[in-house]
Amino acid sequence: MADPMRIRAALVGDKVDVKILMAHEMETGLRKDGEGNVVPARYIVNVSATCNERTVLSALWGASVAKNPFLAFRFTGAAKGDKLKVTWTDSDGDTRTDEVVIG
Amino acid sequence: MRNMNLRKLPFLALVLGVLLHFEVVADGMRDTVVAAMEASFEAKKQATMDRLDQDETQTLCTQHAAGILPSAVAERIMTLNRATIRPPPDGQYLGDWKGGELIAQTGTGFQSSDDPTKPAGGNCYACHELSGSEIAFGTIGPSLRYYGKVRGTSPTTLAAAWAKLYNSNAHMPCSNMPRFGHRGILTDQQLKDLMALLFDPASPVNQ
Amino acid sequence: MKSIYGCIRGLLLAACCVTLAWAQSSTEEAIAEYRAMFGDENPAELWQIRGEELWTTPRGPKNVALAGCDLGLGAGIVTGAYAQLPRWFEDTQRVQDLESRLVSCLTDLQGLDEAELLKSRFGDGAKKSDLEALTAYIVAASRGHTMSVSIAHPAAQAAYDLGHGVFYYRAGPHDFSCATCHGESGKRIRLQVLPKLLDPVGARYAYTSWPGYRVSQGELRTMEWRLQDCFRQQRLPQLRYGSEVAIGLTMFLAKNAEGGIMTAPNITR
Amino acid sequence: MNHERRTVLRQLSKVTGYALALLAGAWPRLGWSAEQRPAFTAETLEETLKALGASGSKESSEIEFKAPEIAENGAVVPVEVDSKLPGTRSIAIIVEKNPHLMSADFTFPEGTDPYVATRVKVAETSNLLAVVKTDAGVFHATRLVKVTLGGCGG
Repeated sequence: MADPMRIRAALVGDKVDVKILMAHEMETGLRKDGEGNVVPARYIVNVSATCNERTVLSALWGASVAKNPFLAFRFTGAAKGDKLKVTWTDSDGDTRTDEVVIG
Repeated sequence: MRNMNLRKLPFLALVLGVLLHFEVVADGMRDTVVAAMEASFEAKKQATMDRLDQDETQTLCTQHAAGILPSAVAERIMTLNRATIRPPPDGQYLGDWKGGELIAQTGTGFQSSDDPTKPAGGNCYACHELSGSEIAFGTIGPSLRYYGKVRGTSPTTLAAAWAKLYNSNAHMPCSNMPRFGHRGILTDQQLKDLMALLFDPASPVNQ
Repeated sequence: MKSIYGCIRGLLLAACCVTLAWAQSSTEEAIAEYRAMFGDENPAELWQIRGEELWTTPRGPKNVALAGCDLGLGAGIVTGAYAQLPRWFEDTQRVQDLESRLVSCLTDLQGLDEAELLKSRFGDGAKKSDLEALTAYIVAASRGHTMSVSIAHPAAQAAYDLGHGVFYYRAGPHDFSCATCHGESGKRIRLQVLPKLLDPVGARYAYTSWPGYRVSQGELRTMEWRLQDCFRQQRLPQLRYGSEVAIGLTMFLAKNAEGGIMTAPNITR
Repeated sequence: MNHERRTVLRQLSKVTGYALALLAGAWPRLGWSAEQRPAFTAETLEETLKALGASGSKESSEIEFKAPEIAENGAVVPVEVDSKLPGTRSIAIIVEKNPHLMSADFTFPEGTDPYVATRVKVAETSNLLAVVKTDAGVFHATRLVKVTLGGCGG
């Protein structure tokens, strides 16, 4: 199972500042491991964020997003205490969802 | 006169360095260190345990690393290493600067993680500035920018540069620079290519 | 005639030097800008999160958490512990760094197999290292603490002296020692600044910023990893994890860094 | 620590590793086939822009595109795009010299700022493009990122 994300969501004025770190290898399929074997491609292909049943960001990703990805964005229309939910899906179909309370 | 002063600089710097920061490794320490090194490492691929063994130059340089290098020891090291220098058998000092640039850029070779069937690099850019287009150069060694342009290509100049590449300790005892030829890190042909990188007017070093 | 040429050459040289110096500082500024763009967003936090869970969850054949693990400040105390390591431990009768101490705790308290643990001491992609995660968590709990390592015990003093001696040990096909790169200040390898590890300033700069999230590998690396990788690049054999030399060098560096404020885990190249 | 035993364990783990790798290779891949995301498989800038529907894209100074002039390490290069163009719908990030040029394509619903920060891999010194789709057409900004080498072992 994939490791949890670290999500920060803070209300600054009327905007929610979101900063996410995801635990993912983002393997390009071009890298060799310590034994010299090619590591098969495996990377996040889809990221979405929802707040109060409303999609606030959606993204398609390729293999050239850096390992252990970082993502920051801003949205309006949420209050302190609301929950922000972030989901990623990778090219093997593995998926992970984490939730954070907006502070 | 100017050259002589320059040559003395490292020694002056050394003396100054020692005055500012005086350290001596105790005599009895050597055996302790060697024993601990033997116990703390294990062979990995091409990096075998015999790499911990020191030749006389390495032993002397380790012994005096924290203090002043006594002139008799310096003489001994230079004599030992001068004797190893072999000029290119065909008398040709200059190869292909393009090959040299690649060798200068390549940092791999002789590490446990390296493919031992591939030629080693010289990793010159790790310590020296060479061509103007490479911004990621180190400063452990002096800048070699315009090396040939400044010095010309007289036979003595070429021979001196070859000697420096072949065995840095011949004229600069305990230099930080590897003894590329003497220790078999680079082949004669690779050294010639590096010579061309330094001296060829068309080389990016002289542009 | 000659002097005019000399003059022109001098002027050209001077212009050249100014251009070079400018190019150099702009390169360094650009690198600083690159580093600044990471801000506080360090993937090392992902290791810290995992490490905290490993520390608090009962695990191993004995199914216990690490509350009984004494990192030097008492059983289970994590805060500030790293800033006082390595140190002499009575129970193991050894000087230990954090990583070797963790190995003791994981094997003695939790009953985990040492060989198995060491097999995954350095994570590689999907193959994760529990030791790296635990180290990240524990080190982060010393952020803001002042380095203060004791060499009062004779064994701790001996470890320091050994580290000092090893620092100058020149060997291998390339004649490298630690001092080759870290014996002088103000030097760079490629664009990376090389701290002089003999001086408080350089030692503090280096020691307090490790472990780090290593950008080139996308992994969190600890001091044990840092040292064995230095020796790999020195073209020497493999440094053993938790060995006398590893702990001696760590003691030497940690003591030289006395008074420095811990900032790790950082982002490193 | 028994040295021989460790070697045996290492060998064993290698064999298991190979077996797992073989299994993984034979396993049917879930999810994303290339056809669904043509912009991510295009191999030239022109093809990528075409697949994105951004062929006629115009340079715009209304896109604040922050990328470091020099990347100390190409494995992780921070980028930040802030579009001042009205009606911004999406921002795509392209690394021209990468084996796969297309890094990411972000879509901004109503209520989300046309702003994103992330980190991408840059294989070698390359132009990076931020392609912004708006109600009034497609625009882009370009930044050159120099990737440097480092370390003592190459």
